[in-house]
Parts: sequence; structure tokens; C-alpha cells
Amino acid sequence: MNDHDHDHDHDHVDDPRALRADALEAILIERGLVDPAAIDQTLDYFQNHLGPMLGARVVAKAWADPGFKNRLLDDGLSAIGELGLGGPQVDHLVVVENTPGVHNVVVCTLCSCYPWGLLGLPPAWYKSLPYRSRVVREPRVVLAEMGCVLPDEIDVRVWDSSAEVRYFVLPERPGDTDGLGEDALAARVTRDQMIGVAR
Amino acid sequence: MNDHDHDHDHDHVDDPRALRADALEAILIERGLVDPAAIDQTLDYFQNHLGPMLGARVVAKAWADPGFKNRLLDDGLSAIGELGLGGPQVDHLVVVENTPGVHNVVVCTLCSCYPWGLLGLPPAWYKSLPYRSRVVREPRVVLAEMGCVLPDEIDVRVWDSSAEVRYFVLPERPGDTDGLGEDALAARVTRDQMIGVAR
Amino acid sequence: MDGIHDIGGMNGFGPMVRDEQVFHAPWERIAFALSSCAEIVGNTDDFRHAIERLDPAFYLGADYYGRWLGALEVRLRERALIDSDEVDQRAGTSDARPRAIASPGLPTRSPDGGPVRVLERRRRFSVGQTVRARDLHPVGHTRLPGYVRGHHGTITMTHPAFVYPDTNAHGWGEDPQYVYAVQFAATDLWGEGDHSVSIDLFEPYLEPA
Amino acid sequence: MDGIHDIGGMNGFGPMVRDEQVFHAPWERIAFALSSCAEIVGNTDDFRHAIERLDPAFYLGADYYGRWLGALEVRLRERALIDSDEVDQRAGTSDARPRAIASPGLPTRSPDGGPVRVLERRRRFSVGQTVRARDLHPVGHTRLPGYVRGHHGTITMTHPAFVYPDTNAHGWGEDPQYVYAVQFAATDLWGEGDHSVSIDLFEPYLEPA
Repeated sequence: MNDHDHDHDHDHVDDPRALRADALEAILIERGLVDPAAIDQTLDYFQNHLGPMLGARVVAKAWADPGFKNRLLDDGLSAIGELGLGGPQVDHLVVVENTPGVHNVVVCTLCSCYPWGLLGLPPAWYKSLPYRSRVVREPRVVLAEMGCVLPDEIDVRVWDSSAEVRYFVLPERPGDTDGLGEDALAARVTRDQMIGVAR
Repeated sequence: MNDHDHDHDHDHVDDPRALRADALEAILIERGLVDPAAIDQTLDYFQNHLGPMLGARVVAKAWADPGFKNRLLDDGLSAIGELGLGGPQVDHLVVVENTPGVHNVVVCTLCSCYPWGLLGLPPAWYKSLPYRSRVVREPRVVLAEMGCVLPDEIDVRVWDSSAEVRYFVLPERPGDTDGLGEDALAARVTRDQMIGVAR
Repeated sequence: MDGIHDIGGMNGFGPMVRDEQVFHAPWERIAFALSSCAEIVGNTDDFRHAIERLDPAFYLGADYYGRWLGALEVRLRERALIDSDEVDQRAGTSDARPRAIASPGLPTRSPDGGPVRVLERRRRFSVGQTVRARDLHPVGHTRLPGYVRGHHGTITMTHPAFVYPDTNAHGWGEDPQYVYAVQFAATDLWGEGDHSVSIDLFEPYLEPA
Repeated sequence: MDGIHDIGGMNGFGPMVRDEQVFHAPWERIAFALSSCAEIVGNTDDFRHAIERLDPAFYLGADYYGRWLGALEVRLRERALIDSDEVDQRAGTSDARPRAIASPGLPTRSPDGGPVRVLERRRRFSVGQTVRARDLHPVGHTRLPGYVRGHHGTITMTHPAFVYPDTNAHGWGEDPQYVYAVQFAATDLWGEGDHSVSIDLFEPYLEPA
């Protein structure tokens, strides 16, 4: 039905959304409103070149290099530019730092804003109705449902990315990482930490 | 599938709601949680004994009898009691009067509250999402879509029946009804007038 | 709860459709009659709250009596009068199976009689007074819609006292409260419009302006 | 608009479901890629507004990329780039056909570059200041969610100026505005909770407290 089935999932034969997507693709290509090559390039770029490994490099460098960390907290976009990072949906970046007494968590209640250039496309739960509706109202409960129970004495700060600023959480460096290089540090960073649904 | 198909419509054979309704009915009857006779009596009562003809009698009497009208506007429940009316969903009644300068319209934004005892069960549009959401915000537009264009100089008052008070609109008596008896007057009253979506 | 049912003032539902029918199919009649006749411990307030607690996509996607049917099944399950999957099995389908969030509390008895009560105490507010609808966000049932919260209005009528839905829906007692008709200016609610909106509010929803 | 998308703080959506996938089926990839690549006159703001304008039951019932697919079809129809029934005919089905209310205005050109702009004028507010989110109910696109309207917060960061979504979505110009991070106390927003919620608000959404 289409040429872009790069992955192992498949459409249900009679899913009307699949039929409509194929129809729209065919119409747009016929009218010259979309370049078939651009479709493939876009999917390749987002699926194979973006992802949490980029954000993890930023976190690892901040953990390893106090000067970089200061620059990152001061002007996120310039600092990640030092690593050649930036990219889509990162027009202005604010990095918020977890500390022993503060936990940050990011959401977009109105749609699904997310720092694509650092984390790739968001997982389905980030865009889900329960996450969007509940995390601004009862973040401790939502995080607990996701396996992250925060002690009462930790301040919880929720960031609703309602404009074009993108938020990114700098987690605390684990205590058992002395002497590790940036690559080894990056391997310890999870996407969930950079969203703020893990500690 | 069930014994209560008194009317001419029918379930689509594979409508899961029809299947679930039949299942619930069978379960409840088996467990003695519902009396099959009560089901029939209830449907007969609501479909055959309640309806806008009751409210129309109230309006006609108010048009014909100024004393009744005063009592109706003062204490709706007592006044309709004089006519032997009351019944379900009419625990307290407020009758609001249209005048040359005032138009009243009734809604229940939170669910579907409606003076069953005077008007019967509400039509689908009264319970619809567009009516419930819009009539408190843009009543003139909603009424115009329903064929009732109100001049700008008429005050529009929307009544959202959010508690157990029920609202009922007393329309203006038409100018060409001099000398008509109550039955003839009642024949001129429409349900839409008593809700307030007609003038 | 700040639920999907609280749609007063919402945009997006499209034009009025003049559907004049009460029932569209026999199953709608059954849904209505069973909801009216089933002998279960409960009341109108917990019935409404069961509708409000239905999954929002189910709520919007179901027809009106689809919500009633869903709420009835949920209430029967919650009272352990039916097993969780019993309707699915009997109906031979899990399509249109209702899901709902939990209530903070269910009624423990079905009251007799209507909702009007006589109170000894005096009303807190009087006709002509300017009041503010409190900005409350109770987790349970309430009849204070979002669109008036925080806004100023004028008391135009005093009503009798009624059983308080916010407690009665949950088995927390009848706690009867006076009710007032409160008139709001559309321009204050929505920033535009020349009409007024009057709404019946229970005394605990109000504070002096 | 006060649309179905504005769900921050709403109750009723149930527990978190840990679905880690980005795409679940090829059609979701196509929806994403076509939305990204189609050369039509428009911008991110009008794209978001097209999603918001989808019929609320469609919005809640569709998966995430179902909304993207619906918004794309609506935008193509509104620009007369496809006929109203063209996708139905080509797909051989009218199932999952999106409906949407009209926008008060569509963009007339697609802007170049990102949304950050440099303004000569000074910011109206500064860090540490207490402000009130205005109780606005615009009929078009806005990024002022319902849950902060009318509430007091504190400016914690000043951001650059950005293209103003409320005008840019509708072809009414870029009208760039300063943006601020404004911190609200949960207890003020919901009456409970010990956390804070920070949200980015455009200058016209704010007034001095």
C-alpha cells in the first residue's frame, strides 16, 4: 500500500486511517504537493538520527564539565550548539536542574511539545490524555504510577511547555560514577530522566 | 431480543449497545433486581402519558386566567398542582415569563435536567453536546440556527438548570387569540416555546 | 470532578442538529427503563456521577442513552451485583464496554422522597446580593460548573434547601443546602455577549463578593 | 478557543499507560511525514489549531497520529487543495472522516525560519513580579490554557519574543510578543497539591496583579 514501511509493524488491512493515509499520500504526490523523497528522508532522520542518545550526551557533558553545565543552565541553546546539537523543535531551550531537594518534570498539556532535537519524537504516553491532563494536577501520583515515588520533602516543579520554549531536565549525577568518561556517563542517562518521570 | 419494542424503530442486529442492553435486562430480571412489569409501566407512562400537552395546558390557563398566571409565576409547583400536574423531575418549579422585551431559554449544561412532568422526556437535541455547550455562550446564534432569530433589543436570559429546580418558559400570548378557550389556546403552544428555543 | 460532562461554554461541538426523537432504537428504551426501575442502592446524584466518570472518549462518542447504559453497567459492577465481565459474556461482545474512574465514595442507602428539605437555619445570602462563585475543584460530584467558577453574579431568587449532591452522591450524608438562582453577565463569563446566564448554585458554592 | 485539547487538570482520563512506542503502524508514519513535508500555505500554529478544531469525539477517540491525519485532511480541504469527498472516494470509505469547526481565519503565507523574534520595545513584566493570567476566551487559537486563567503567578524567567500564535494561526500577522515563565502554586490552581506549575505565557495573556 505504501513504500514507507521501514519497520516491522503493519497496518490492519481495513483500518480506515490506513486507507485515508494512503489516499492522502497518493493525492499529495500526484499534485506535486509533497516530494516522495522528502517523506523517506524525514522518516529516516526522525527514526534513525534523533533520539535520547543526543540528550544523554548533553547530560554527560554537564556532569563531567562544570563550565559546560553553567553555560547549559544559563543558555541552553548556545551550550548544546557547542556539541553540534539543536535541530527541530528546539528554538529556545531551558535546562532545569534536579537537585537533592528539587525534582522537575515536563509536559505539554495543550498538545505534545517536546525537544525533538535532543530526545527524538516522544513516546505515546507523553502525548496521552492521562499524562497531559493529570501531571499538572497530581504529579506525585502520576510519577508513582510510572514507578517513580518521590519523597514528600522533595519539591516538585512541573513545566508546561505551552510556547516555543523547550524544557529539558538535567538529572542528578549518580553517586557511583566517579571517574567515568562522558560516553560511560551518557550510557547511564535515561530518556525518562530527561523528561522528569524518573529521578 | 426483548419484549419492549412498542414502537416501529428497531435495533441494528449487531449494535453492541443493543446486545449489552438486552444482556443487562436479562441479568437484572433473573436476579430480581428489576420487575419486568415495571419496565413496561415506566415506558408506557413516559411515552404515552407525559408530553408537551401537559405544559401547554399550563400555558393556556395562564393566558386565560390572570389569577392563575400570578400564582404560577409566584409558586409554580403549587399552581400546576391545581391542574393535577407535577410528577417526575418537578420537585420545585420556576416559571419564567417572556415579555416583549425579554426572552428566556432553558438548558442543562451538566446533564439533561428537564421538567419531565410538564414536557415529557426531552428531544435528542436538548441533550446534545452543541446545545449544552453553546446556548449559555451564544444563545442568539444557537436560536437562530433553530429558526428563531431574536431582535437585538430583546434581552436574552439563559437558565442553566444545574440543581433540582426545573425551569419552564411562559411564552407571550399571540395577538390573534382573543376569545379562544383554553383548549384552543393550548393547541397553539409548542414544546419549543416552553423550552425557549422558539418565541 | 472537572469532568468531560462540564461542557458549558466549550467551543468545537459544531452546529445544532434538530434531532427531535427521544428514543432512536429499542435498546435506548431499555437503557432508560432499567436505569429508572433497577432496585439498587443509590440516588440521582450517584447516577449522574457515574455518567461523569465514564471514560471521556466513551462519553463523547456514545449517544445519550449509551451513557445511561454505560453508567448502569458501571454502577452494577461497583456494587458487585454483576461480575466485571458478565455483560460482555452475556452479550457476546466487549464492544461498547464502559470504563470509568472510581468514585471517591458510593451511597450506602437509597433515600425516600424528593430532594427538597426544610432547614431551620437562615440563608446566608439574599436577593440582590453580589456573590462570587468559589473556584472549587472537588474530586467528587459537584453541580458547580467550571464556567462560573471565580466569577461574580447577583442573587435573583432564593430557592428551598435541597439535598447536597456533593455529599449525597458519595454516601456522605444529605447535608441539605439552600439553593440560589445567580445571574451572571455573559460579558463577564466569556468576554462577549449581551445576554445573562442564570444558574442554580448551592450555598457552599458561594462566597460574598 | 475553549476546545477539547485544553485538558490540563481535567479528571477522568484514568491511569497512566506506559505505551513507549512512537509509531504503532505505518499509517502513523505517513501521517507524521505528510504533515511535516506537505507544501501548503500554513504554519505550526494553524496546524495545532486544526487539531483543536476537530470534532471533540474524534479528538478523544483518535490516536495521536489520527489527529494529525485528520488535521492534515481538514487543512487540505480548507485550502481547496482537495475536494471535500476526495479522500473518502480514494480510500473507499468515509469511516474516520474528520469533521472540524471553521477557523476564524487561515494563514495566507508560510513564514520562513523559526519563531524567535527580536523586539525593540521593553518587556512589560520582570522576574519576581506577581501577575494575573487574564481570563480570556478568544474564539481562535491561543496558548493560554483554561487552568491558569484568572489565577495569580510569579514571573520566574523572561524568554525572548516569539511569533504570537493567537494571530499567526489566522493570517493576522506575526505580532511577536515577549514570553515569560510564570510559576503557579498547585494549591491556588486546584485547591490542593504541594507542587508548582510553571508555564510559558505570552505578554498579552498577563496583567499586573
